[in-house]
Amino acid sequence: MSENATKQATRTSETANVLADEPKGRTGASRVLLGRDAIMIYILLAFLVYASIALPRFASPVTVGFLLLDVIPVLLIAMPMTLVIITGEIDLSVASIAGLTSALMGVLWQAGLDMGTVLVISVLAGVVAGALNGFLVAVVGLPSLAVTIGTLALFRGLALVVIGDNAVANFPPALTGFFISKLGATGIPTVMIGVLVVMVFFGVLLHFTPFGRGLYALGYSKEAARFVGIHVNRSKFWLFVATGTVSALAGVYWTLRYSSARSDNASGLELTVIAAVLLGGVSVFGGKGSIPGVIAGVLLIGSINYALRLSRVSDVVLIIVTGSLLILSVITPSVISAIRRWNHDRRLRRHVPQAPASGSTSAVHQAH
Amino acid sequence: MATDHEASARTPALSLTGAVKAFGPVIALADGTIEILPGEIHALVGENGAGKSTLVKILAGLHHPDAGDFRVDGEPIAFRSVADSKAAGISVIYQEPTLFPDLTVAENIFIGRQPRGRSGLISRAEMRAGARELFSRLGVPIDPDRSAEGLSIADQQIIEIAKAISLDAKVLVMDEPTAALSGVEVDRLFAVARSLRDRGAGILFISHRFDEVFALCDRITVMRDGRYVATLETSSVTVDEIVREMVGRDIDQLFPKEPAQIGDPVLTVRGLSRAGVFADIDLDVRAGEIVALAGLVGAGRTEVARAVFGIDRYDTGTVELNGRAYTAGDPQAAIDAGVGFVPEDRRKQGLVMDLSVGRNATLTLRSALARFGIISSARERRAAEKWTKTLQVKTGSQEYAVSTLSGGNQQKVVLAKWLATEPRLLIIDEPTRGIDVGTKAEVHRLISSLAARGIAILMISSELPEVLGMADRVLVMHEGRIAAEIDRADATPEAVMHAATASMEGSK
Amino acid sequence: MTTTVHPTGTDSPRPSSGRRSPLSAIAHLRELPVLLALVALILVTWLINPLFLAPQGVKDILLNATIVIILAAGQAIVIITRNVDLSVGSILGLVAFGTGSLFVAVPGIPIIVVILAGMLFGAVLGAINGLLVTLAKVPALVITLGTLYIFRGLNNAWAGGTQFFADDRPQEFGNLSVDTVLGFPLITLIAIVVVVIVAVFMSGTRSGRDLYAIGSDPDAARVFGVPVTRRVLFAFVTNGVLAGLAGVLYTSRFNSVGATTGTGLELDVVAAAVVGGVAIFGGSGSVIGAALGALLLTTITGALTAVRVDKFWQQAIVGLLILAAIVIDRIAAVRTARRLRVSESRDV
Amino acid sequence: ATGCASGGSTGGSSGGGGGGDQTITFIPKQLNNPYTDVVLGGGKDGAKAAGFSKSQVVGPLDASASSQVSFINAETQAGTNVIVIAANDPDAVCSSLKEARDGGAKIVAFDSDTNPKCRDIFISQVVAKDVALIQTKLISEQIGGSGEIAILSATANATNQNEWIKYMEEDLKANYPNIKLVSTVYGDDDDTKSFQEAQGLLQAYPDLKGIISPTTVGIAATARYLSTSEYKGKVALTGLGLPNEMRPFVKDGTVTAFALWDPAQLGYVAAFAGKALADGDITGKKGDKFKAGDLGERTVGEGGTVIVGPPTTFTTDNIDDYDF
Ligand SMILES: Nc1ncnc2c1ncn2[C@@H]1O[C@H](COP(=O)(O)OP(=O)(O)OP(=O)(O)O)[C@@H](O)[C@H]1O
Ligand SMILES: Nc1ncnc2c1ncn2[C@@H]1O[C@H](COP(=O)(O)OP(=O)(O)OP(=O)(O)O)[C@@H](O)[C@H]1O
Ligand SMILES: [Mg+2]
Ligand SMILES: [Mg+2]
Repeated sequence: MSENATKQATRTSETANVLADEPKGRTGASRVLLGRDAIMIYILLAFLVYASIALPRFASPVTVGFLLLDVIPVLLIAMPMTLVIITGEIDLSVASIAGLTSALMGVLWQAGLDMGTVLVISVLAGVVAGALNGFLVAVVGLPSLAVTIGTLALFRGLALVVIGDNAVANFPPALTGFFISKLGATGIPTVMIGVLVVMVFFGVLLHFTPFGRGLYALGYSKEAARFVGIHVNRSKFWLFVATGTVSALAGVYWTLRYSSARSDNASGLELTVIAAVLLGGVSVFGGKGSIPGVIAGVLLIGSINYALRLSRVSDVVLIIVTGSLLILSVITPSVISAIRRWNHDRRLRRHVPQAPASGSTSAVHQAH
Repeated sequence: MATDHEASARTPALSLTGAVKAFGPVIALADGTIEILPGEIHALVGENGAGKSTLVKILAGLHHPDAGDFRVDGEPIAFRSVADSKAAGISVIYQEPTLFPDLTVAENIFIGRQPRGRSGLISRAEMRAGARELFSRLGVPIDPDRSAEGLSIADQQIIEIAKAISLDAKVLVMDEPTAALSGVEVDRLFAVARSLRDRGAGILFISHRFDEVFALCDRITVMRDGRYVATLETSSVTVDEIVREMVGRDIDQLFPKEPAQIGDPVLTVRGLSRAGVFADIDLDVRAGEIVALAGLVGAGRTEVARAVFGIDRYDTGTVELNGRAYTAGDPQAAIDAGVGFVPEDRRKQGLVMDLSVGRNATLTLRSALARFGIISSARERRAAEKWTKTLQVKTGSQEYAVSTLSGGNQQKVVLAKWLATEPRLLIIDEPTRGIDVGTKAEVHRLISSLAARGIAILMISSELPEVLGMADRVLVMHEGRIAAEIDRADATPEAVMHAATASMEGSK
Repeated sequence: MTTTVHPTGTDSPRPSSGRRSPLSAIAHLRELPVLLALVALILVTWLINPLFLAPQGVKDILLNATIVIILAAGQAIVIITRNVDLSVGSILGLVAFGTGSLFVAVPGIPIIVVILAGMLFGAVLGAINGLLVTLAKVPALVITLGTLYIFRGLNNAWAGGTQFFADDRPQEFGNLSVDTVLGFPLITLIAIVVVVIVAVFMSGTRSGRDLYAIGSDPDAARVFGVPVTRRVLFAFVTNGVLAGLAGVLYTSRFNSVGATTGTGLELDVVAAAVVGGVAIFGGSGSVIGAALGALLLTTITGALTAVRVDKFWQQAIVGLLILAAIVIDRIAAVRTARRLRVSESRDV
Repeated sequence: ATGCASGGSTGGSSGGGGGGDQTITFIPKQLNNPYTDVVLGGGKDGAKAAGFSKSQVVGPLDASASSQVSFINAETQAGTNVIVIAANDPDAVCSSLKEARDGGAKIVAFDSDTNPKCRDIFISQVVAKDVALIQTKLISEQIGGSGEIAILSATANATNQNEWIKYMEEDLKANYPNIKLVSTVYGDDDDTKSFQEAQGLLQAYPDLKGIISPTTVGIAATARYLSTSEYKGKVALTGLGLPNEMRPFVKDGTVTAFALWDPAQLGYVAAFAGKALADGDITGKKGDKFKAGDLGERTVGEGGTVIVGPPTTFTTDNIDDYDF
């Protein structure tokens, strides 16, 4: 059924593309410098400059430290989430996985296991959770949105089952101390090294590997991707495992930074992450997006957040700003392309009339 | 016009003159001209890509022509939407069925105008009855209460037909309604069409099958490369005349087939079957040989190709390349074995339309371009340039989205993508579907030069001239089986057509 | 909705994902699993704890479900058109606080006026979503995620620390969620009426069926001449109206309304619809099903408490329930699809 | 390291300045909570009276454990001299409070204590034991000294509630042998959740005679449920509530008596304690004395705790005399 019932669909939508992409796309340098994520980075820089001027204390290593400590969980999860959304899927269960990990750490540590084992088991839990999502989406073929709404409830529920109402706080001070320690005078948290590794890993994976090339292709068109031998389902499965794993790492960070393991840790974080990723220029349609853009998106929300805290503006404003940015970031492109299309049509109308003229040659054919 | 006296006699129910429609770079329709009289069945014929469907979509109010004169009952008219066209009494059967998989068959027929009971609410009973009545007129046993999901393409067509005739419109437009229908179903359809004509409706009938056209239609309008060619009285023309009008050029000079010496078999398929789609397919393609797989739309050719390339699984049979079998159902395995596949739907399967030309051209090389798992953009660019140059793809830059290219150049990018893998076997499904005539010749030249380089080529095509011009051997498929094997020497249009339509005993 | 998950909805092995099974006979049974699950749940709970079905117990079940039922019904309409509205929680919050302020601002204002005002307010908020989605042609997931934040922010800005309490409102308004007719609390009756009306609209009117067509294949709908934009906008507005109503009724039932009222409801509501058999990719499912899904999800929490199941298990069980629902749906779809490929195929 | 350095300089400078340019910031468990608003009202007055140049309130919109941390950080960087905090989680805020102190800020915990090693002083509404005892006493009176009761608390990690609950359990064991505490549930200081928890209790425990809710949100929600259900007047309810919120329920007989201290005084004293710390008059060790405006002199007791005053019991007779 699909093929035929939708041929029409593709045609019409392709028409849209053909027209939208007129006049022809940009090339090399300008493409990079004017690309969606480049713009995101400019906005970030602009904001940082503005904040440093407007807020006396903003430009200082202390800001760097506190700001980064706050955004690290989002930054971490946003990396694999970017890849997932680029393939046209979504994972809403990330925050719950982080919560589950945190809860596990609590009870295991309470039970007297040594920290090494605790960490390993907790992260493994994340891997398994991700694999469950991956299995249901890639193998069983269920819509990821529905699946991860389910596992969002499930994993958070398991967190409650594991640790209940208790909170575990007696983690080794050395360790918790390390998680908020800074790199000398820079004010950059030591853990950023680890975060950086994750960012580079996913950045390279997406932008410089055959796998990454495949992701973009299948994000735009699963069918076309299949026709060049890309293993669509296998790729998706591993991406969900990745989000699970990284969410677990975020959970570990959360637990040790706040030295408090609770079932409700990181709750509601999923929407923050997705908002940041979309703001970073990733298209929910799949296919479009880049790691640098997303990093800029995360940092932008983070800095606005922190700037508002510094100037003691209520979170209310932050919420409204986040929402508006999100909507603007998605409607601006479609508004622009609408204008483009309109212009293109006008140009076309202007230069077609000569076509029928040549059409009159059909008279000749009629002759014989 | 050949039919002026008639035309003046009755005002046409519908007339379109000099309609123009362009999609970005592609001019789909340069001079769309058609005139349908009340109470006539009017055929519209032309090669693939001639612009028939585009013209239909203009009549349907789906496309707005960039220029041209459009009249209904002699009154100038401009449709803003499909609704307008419906209101004007035009009902259309599109070439590709547009059904709602989640709705029941009955509802698909009556959507938007469901019969309402006293309560003012939709009366399912009446709807069911209506559908039943229509199906009995068409003589098909389809359960009106089943959902449209998973209907065979033939049944989808029938429902489209039922939908269209139930409107009993002034003008009924049918774009290749018979493409997927069996003989019996076609006869029923014709009966219905005639009765509608006798009740004064005008009917536009599009088909690639001349026997049907001559059996059913009063007048024939021929189109070529988006232009009106001529309108002729069926009674006063022969198939050959029509074909000449359609093709409008001497076949041999258009397809310069280079001689290539034929080597050992590259692809060997034995007893390949897939329940419900094709059965017992045996075929060989030798190095340097071009084998054409001909047949009507829906004959199962694409499905065979998909199975060989591993897009679909097959139930039984063997597929070997140079005597070695490769994993079924895994395109990557096929590619590694040396198979390339240019699919029939360029926009959906052949290319990732939103990706750049360069990326598309190197998509098959992903791992080949990587060193230690990392792709070097430099090598990627070089590879892209090399192959797009070899095929003379006309594009401003490697960075342009491939969707901005013309159909022909898009097709070249697809070919480039596969040549880059240096395949031993290249399967090409509908190589020139919807490609403007200039580029067509280029593509054909390319294909035969590939063969000359010793690549084995399996070409699926619905265009007879193409098949006859290119192929060393023609395999004709009918209803999922290979109906005939014809050598280049004795491959005539008649021979192929008859085998394809099984209209001659012995062909099956 | 798909659009948010698949580029054009044309690629991918999506045809059967969460789809209604081809035989409409089965389609009619679509709500059956939920219904059975519900009945079983109630029976078992009742056997263990008879109090569960005591008048007060029933009343509590219904009251708990009422708000979510209304929201789920609205959400179903939107999802059926292949969209989604994540901002319902925030809409409910705004309307609830609005209701509270209205009673304080205009003492002695007739309750019906308040209800209508609430629905109107909801309609406006819904229209904002609808317009953004249809005009900018942007996936509803993103838009409504944005408005989820914005509406909540406005709610906080408006309410600040202010909260309105039950006794700021006329007794008889509060009584809507206290007085019962035949054991049914008034607000529940309102909910039932609303659900029935919407259900009839969706199944019995042409524009209702159009919504299914749109969700089933938006492009085909366009080709066929269905007024897609208008219908989708309508779906969002209706959802807004229902969310508004839910907001008013919330105010009637609970003690305080303030800045955070209704936070985090959205996913529960979507979950309820999905459990009720509404395909997340649109085109199939029913309002009744969604309502049953809501009833099931809210009842299960109550039931588990009533039988003293460790309350920590409750959320996990809800999660499993959601997964079960979509898996069952999928299995049915696949089975019929396979059967069809063979039975429908020409004899070759 | 630098974080502390820079913060230190700012903190130092303003600290050196003595009175004049000192700033104080209140970080409640959660904004937009009526009880909190009363407390903060008192705090503002106290801050002015104590002579702070600037006083402000910042805080999360949700009462989750970690949400307070980034506010503390921002205050640290802003060089605030005194941070007054009601901790959502005694440990989650600890590390950031430590940084704040390294930065020169003084930390006053109030309402809900943090881990003692992370703050200079804790202003407690009342002696924890007294709060517990008065509630057990009230419930016992209301249910006639015997039967099943349950507790509906705030968040599971709220330091103050947990401490009271501990004392209540001890007291029940010791002095009310016939009263059985069957369950403790948590409404997370969320109206809806508390409401449904109350409902769950009554369903799960048919013989329940009474409920203690040592949190203003919880008791109000429970009262709302009882007053709208058949249990009205049958199941006793007491705990800690705001007179203004509870008035209707006392009038309609759902609740006969409940207790609370004057929340405003809590904030008021906290502000003065902060001032005394910032000026270096006290260090928060046992025995330190400071003047809390019109509330007179206060003495720091065990574990750096300051007691505000005895709780009041509200009944139909006296409830109208109070407005908070
Ligand atoms: N939506 C579109 N965007 C771009 N080009 C298009 C579009 N639709 C059709 N075309 C082009 O217009 C030309 C005519 O297409 P059309 O479908 O009308 O041919 P046809 O005569 O119907 O062919 P067939 O016999 O195969 O149906 C082809 O080159 C096709 O590629
Ligand atoms: N999308 C589809 N849904 C259902 N049946 C299909 C679909 N596509 C093809 N079929 C069936 O499979 C058989 C083969 O179709 P296919 O398109 O492969 O034929 P074909 O000879 O390749 O036609 P074409 O000329 O379009 O290439 C036909 O009987 C058709 O009914
Ligand atoms: Mg056509
Ligand atoms: Mg084909």
